[in-house]
Amino acid sequence: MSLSAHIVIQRGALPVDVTFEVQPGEVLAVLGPNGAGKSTVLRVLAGLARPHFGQVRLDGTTLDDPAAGIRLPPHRRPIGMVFQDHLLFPHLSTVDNVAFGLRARGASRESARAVAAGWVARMNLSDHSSSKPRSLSGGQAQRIALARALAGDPRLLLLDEPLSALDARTKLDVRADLRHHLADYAGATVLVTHDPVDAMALADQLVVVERGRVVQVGTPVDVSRRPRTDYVARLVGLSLLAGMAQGRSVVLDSGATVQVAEASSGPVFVAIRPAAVGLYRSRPDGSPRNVWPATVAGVTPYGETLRVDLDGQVPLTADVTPEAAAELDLVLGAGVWASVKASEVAAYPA
Amino acid sequence: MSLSAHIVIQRGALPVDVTFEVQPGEVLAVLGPNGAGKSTVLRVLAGLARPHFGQVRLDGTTLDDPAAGIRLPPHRRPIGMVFQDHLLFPHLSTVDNVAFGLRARGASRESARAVAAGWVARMNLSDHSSSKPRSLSGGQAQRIALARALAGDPRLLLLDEPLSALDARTKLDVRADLRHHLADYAGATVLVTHDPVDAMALADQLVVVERGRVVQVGTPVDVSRRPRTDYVARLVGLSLLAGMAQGRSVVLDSGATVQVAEASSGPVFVAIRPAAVGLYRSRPDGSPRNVWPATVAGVTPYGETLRVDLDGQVPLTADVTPEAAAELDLVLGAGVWASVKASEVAAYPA
Amino acid sequence: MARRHKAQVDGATGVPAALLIPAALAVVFLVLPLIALLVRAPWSTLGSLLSTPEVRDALRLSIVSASLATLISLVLGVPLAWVLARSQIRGRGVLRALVTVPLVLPPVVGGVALLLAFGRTGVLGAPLYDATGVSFPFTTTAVVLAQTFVAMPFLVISVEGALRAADRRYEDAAATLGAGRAMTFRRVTLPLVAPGVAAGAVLCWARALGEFGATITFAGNFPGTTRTMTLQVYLALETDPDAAIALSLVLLAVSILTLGLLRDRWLVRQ
Amino acid sequence: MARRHKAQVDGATGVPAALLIPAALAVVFLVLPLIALLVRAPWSTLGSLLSTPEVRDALRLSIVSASLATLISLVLGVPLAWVLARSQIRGRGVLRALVTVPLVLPPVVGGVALLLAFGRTGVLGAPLYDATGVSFPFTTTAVVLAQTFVAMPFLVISVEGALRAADRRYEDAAATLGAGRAMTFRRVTLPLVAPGVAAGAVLCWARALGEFGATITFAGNFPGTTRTMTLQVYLALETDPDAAIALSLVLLAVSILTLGLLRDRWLVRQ
Amino acid sequence: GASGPPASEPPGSGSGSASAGADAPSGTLTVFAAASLTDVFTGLGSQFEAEYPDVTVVFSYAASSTLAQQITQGAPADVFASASPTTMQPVMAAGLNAAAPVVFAQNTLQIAVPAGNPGDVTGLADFTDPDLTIALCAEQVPCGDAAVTVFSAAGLTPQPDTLEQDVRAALTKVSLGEVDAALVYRTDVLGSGDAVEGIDFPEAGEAVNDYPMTVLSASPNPDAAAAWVEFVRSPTGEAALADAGFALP
Ligand SMILES: Nc1ncnc2c1ncn2[C@@H]1O[C@H](COP(=O)(O)OP(=O)(O)OP(=O)(O)O)[C@@H](O)[C@H]1O
Ligand SMILES: Nc1ncnc2c1ncn2[C@@H]1O[C@H](COP(=O)(O)OP(=O)(O)OP(=O)(O)O)[C@@H](O)[C@H]1O
Ligand SMILES: [Mg+2]
Ligand SMILES: [Mg+2]
Repeated sequence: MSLSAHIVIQRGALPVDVTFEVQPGEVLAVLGPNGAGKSTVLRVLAGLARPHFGQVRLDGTTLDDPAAGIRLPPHRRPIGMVFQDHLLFPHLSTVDNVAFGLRARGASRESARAVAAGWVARMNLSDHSSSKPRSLSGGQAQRIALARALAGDPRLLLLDEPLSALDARTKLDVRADLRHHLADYAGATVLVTHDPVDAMALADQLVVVERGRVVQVGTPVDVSRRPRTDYVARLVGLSLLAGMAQGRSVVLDSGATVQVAEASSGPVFVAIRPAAVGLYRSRPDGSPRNVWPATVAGVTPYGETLRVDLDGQVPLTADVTPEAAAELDLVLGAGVWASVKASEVAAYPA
Repeated sequence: MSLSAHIVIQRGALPVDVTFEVQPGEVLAVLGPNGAGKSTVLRVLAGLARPHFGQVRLDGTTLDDPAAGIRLPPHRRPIGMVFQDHLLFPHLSTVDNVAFGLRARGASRESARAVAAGWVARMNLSDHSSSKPRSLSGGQAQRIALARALAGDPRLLLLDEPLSALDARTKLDVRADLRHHLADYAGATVLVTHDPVDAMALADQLVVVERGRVVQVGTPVDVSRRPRTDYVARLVGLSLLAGMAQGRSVVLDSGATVQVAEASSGPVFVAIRPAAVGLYRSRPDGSPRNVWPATVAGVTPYGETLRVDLDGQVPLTADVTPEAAAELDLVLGAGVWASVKASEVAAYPA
Repeated sequence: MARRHKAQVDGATGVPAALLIPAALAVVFLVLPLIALLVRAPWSTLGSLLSTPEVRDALRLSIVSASLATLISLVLGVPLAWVLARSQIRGRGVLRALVTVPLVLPPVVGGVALLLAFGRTGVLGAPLYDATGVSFPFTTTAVVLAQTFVAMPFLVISVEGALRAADRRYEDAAATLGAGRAMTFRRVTLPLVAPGVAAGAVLCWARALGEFGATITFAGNFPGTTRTMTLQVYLALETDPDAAIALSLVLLAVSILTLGLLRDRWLVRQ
Repeated sequence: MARRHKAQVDGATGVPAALLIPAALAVVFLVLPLIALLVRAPWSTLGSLLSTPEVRDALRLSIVSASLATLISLVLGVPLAWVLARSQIRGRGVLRALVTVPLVLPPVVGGVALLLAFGRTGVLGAPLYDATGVSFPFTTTAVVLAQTFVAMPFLVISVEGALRAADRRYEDAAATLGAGRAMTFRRVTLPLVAPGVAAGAVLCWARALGEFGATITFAGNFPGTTRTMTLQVYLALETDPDAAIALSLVLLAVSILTLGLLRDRWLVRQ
Repeated sequence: GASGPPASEPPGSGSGSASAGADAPSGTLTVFAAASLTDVFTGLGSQFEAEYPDVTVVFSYAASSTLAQQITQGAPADVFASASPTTMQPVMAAGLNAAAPVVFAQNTLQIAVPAGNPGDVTGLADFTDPDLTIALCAEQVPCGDAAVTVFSAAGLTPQPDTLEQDVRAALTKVSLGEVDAALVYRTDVLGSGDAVEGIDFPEAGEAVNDYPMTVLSASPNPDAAAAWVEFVRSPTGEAALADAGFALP
């Protein structure tokens, strides 16, 4: 039940060209900024958009191969899909929405209903099983959309931000449930998400797509530890710098030098955790080997700490406590000194 | 420009009855689980749903007062609203969508277009300004919806999860931009969100709604430090326990006793951070004064740690490193000992 | 203050003048002639008119044939509307234009065309007659055919409009759930455009009920088998215009009753 | 393998048989009579027929009056459809039933009703005539009125259907942006239901173009002022049936051309 | 008539040339005429205009019943020429006729069969053959009324398959071969060309249909109206009517 896809398609002004593989039972998360082409990729996998070039194979069966004139229509694909805007059928009740796929695949009305009712119960919406989608809240609708896609026991599951409208509590439950289901699930899953936590929790493999191209592939831990683009770095909460390593120092494009923990050479990326960055009003004298001047470009509360964006030769993000921020007088444009211990700085080949 | 609202309305089987005030320039965040009635409250404020009872006043003007037969129609209300599913007009281009409100409020075609183009640029979507909404990605659509609501310079801004479809990077930018705009903004804002980070970043005041009722009100810091319901506790990542305080110990309803840092008496809530909970295979002998047996009810990756749900007389959540988890063999149903230092346990009156 | 708001409220829950005035004009224009008819109608003779078996037969025939014509139009016309709105078939433009033909053809000429096609000596009718001895003209079947020919385009065009206005993404969703085009059509598309289909069916039924020229030309005019209520009205016009008005009012009353009942049922779902 | 898929692909991009077969039947049924007419038509005389000023006048009158009737129907009928679909006005059910009246009324009776209402001795016509000396019947205005009376309901019913099927939440969104009902109607609702309005306008225009009974009764049959192409066909039927067929085909050709051009323009937006 | 060019010179008739008078008619003359008179009257109209150059004749052709409706609703017509006394009745009942209607033409029935007479119809008796497809006019219209009269005179009970609302509908079916025979007016058979053959039968004389014409009391142009009635009854008019197959009273 492995999926291999090479998809080339033009969407408006955006050329999309991505390649990936998903092994049986594996979950692939597709991350990327808005408009990167994530939903487009899912639509191609579902058969709803025609690729211009490439090949999609599931389980040895070719789903798409424009060059050979092959295209399996959507309803013949053994898939389940959750759409970004749910698209629950407005004229069917909740339980009939869930039963739809079962009926379409040949189940009798009674058995489809029974299975669907089970799914609705699993989503904690039995009270709403005979309501129309119009009277569901946003999150309720998304849970039903998820149930509808899962109920058909698909071999390829396509999820377009399945958890984004869920409240924090339900999200935990549905995420755990989804994880549970995905663990038992023999098929391949492609999950589009914005939430790195979702990706970490659910995915075995990550593909980062930007402007229609794959910019990074790897396990969630790999990607989160060693981001290769600014977008990914922000996503996982790191500052990313690019430079040339010479032993244990890295010269950035801006000319500044960063001392790192381990020696290497050639082009590298340097990743720094915001919590590891210390801020001072005057140049500190101490053990940290990396000390740079910077100006405050933005301050945003982040949980109980404040996240400070810094401009300068070494653009960084720092996390500070509200008390420290008050003491440092971190207004926009204020000048500060930033310091990071060399042992906190990871460098890896670019 | 203060808003005071008392809203009573029946939605399907859900009776909604909430009261709140928002001062001029203040941002009120409404948090709550799916189906709690959050969107319903916004619809009443917008004049799209009729309350059965209560009163809504903005700036000394009564918007709704069913008892007095008063109801200002939506288009006469000085509001801007972002809908949960955007509702961009499919037949208008991006820039015309944004210009719509300006035109409706009397601006000439040219000036409305010019202002709208500015807003589209601010959302980094100038490339898409003449596309139809159909060809926007989910996140792009949401940004345009936000621009459309803000462009009219409303006195009351109603935001129904305005950031939920944005990617992590854009979210930061839009959130910062929104924060910036809200800071300059003299009117009242009501923001519905699921994301505690959004609430923390943007709101001056929080209202937690569950099953149609207000269950907690306060500043974001207040609410996140002293949650009063399980939902809020989960939202801010705490375990919540209810009991009777006698000096420095609290007797839970289950009979277990929790030692706390400060003495009090009477009914209290006890909040425990997951990171403060230590797990052991056998009963630990040491300084922590709180030690309870528990069984593992669930394990979910959470960032780079694992979040462990525990059942037992004292239901808790613990954060552990993956290494620790492997060592402890934290499979479902495994028995462990949990310990928490009394100094890490906060108790406050229920 | 409260008073000012009160006024605004009323203004808004009502209908804006820009719409109300033309709407009211439309109603007056459509209803005034009816009122004039009602005033003029020979109410006293209505009872005796209705009790003639001839009139009762004609009324029954009208309703049965118009309903059958609507049924056939639904069965054949809704798929045709779908093909026009959704398929990528070449020559859809030509097809759509051809479908509108019976709308424009003077009904009597439409009847002639039907005779030329399905009559005893018609293109299709002649071989049929030679082979089986069956011929359509002068039968109730011919009435239904004539009405279908004239009325089906109304259904097709309005259903096509509804299909085009419908959100096609629901059909995508159905496809990912394993529903083929036919099932998607039946269980998703059709329910979504139900109001449009209902509107089309109403138009179709009403047009069939009022049909005269094609019916008399293709089906003839024989009491009991082909004389519909409209034909009865036209005959009455020759000798007793007041009776004709009375008969028309009967036709009207029946159709308003039928439509009123049906439409309420259909529209409640919405 | 590839072959099997190829076949499936074709099956899916095409039209499912369950829809294709009835659609094809519908097309055959609607088109066959037309073909029979075309075969039978006296092609050789077509040129000379078309060159008579009488026929050219009639054609011009038909097109102008049907277009005016459609315009009036749009201006008055779309607001009426909105009131029927959206407003909370009491008695909407009755109103809707009344609107369908001209659909069912035999057209000649419709013409009589128009005479009774707007004729020189009519309910509204008499006072108007007494006051201003203006009377409608037997003028080109009467042609337009008769066609509007008969054709407007088609527009109203299809637009109402489209309005009911449209997503009303866009109207909510417009309201929160400060748009009153009238502006919301003009800038949001109307564009959203444009395909439905287009379909309704097509039906309305076609029905007006083919209108005969009400026109001849209310407007008379005067060359140049009230003799439309359908009336010309009617007269030709009395004297030269072949010429009547030829004239009908001319009418058809013109209408197909017009509709083809217009609809493509309208539908492209969609 | 069939002879001579359309009268540029007035026919020297006994009825006297109205153009001689000082009060020669002028203006517009509106004639409401039964649709079956279309050809004859249109031709006569041009001749009339030639004789009275100041007069413009406008015809409105429709079913006689429709015309009667219009007249009773105040239509501004000068002359009404109807296809039957029945349809003249409502106008007379409303007192809208200026003088007693005059019968200016008559029509008798003829059997119409498709070209080649596939049903081998020879006379009225064939109308009782149930195997033949037969069209008659409905009793409510003049040709149907006349048919009833001839059948009862012949002592026959016809077996019609359809009772047409007007002659035209019956003739269409004959010319397309849908019916084997129909009973229609001889003028209609004459006007139908080669597709229809006419068969005379002896009982036809039993039912003669009169075409009455009258000047209307509300006539805006009574002089011209009177002149028109005269003209139709003049030898020129009678010749044209006879050419079209009408009998003269
Ligand atoms: N039907 C279409 N026609 C033209 N352009 C389109 C169409 N659909 C999408 N696009 C464009 O293609 C690009 C990719 O869109 P897509 O929906 O795949 O993005 P996405 O990665 O899913 O974004 P998001 O996270 O915001 O949902 C966008 O720039 C969008 O504007
Ligand atoms: N039109 C309606 N008719 C009947 N019930 C409705 C209607 N709209 C919403 N409801 C019900 O009212 C409740 C509140 O819905 P609402 O949309 O306000 O929730 P919410 O708090 O916004 O949820 P979410 O976070 O999922 O968007 C839900 O239980 C929902 O099922
Ligand atoms: Mg997307
Ligand atoms: Mg909501």
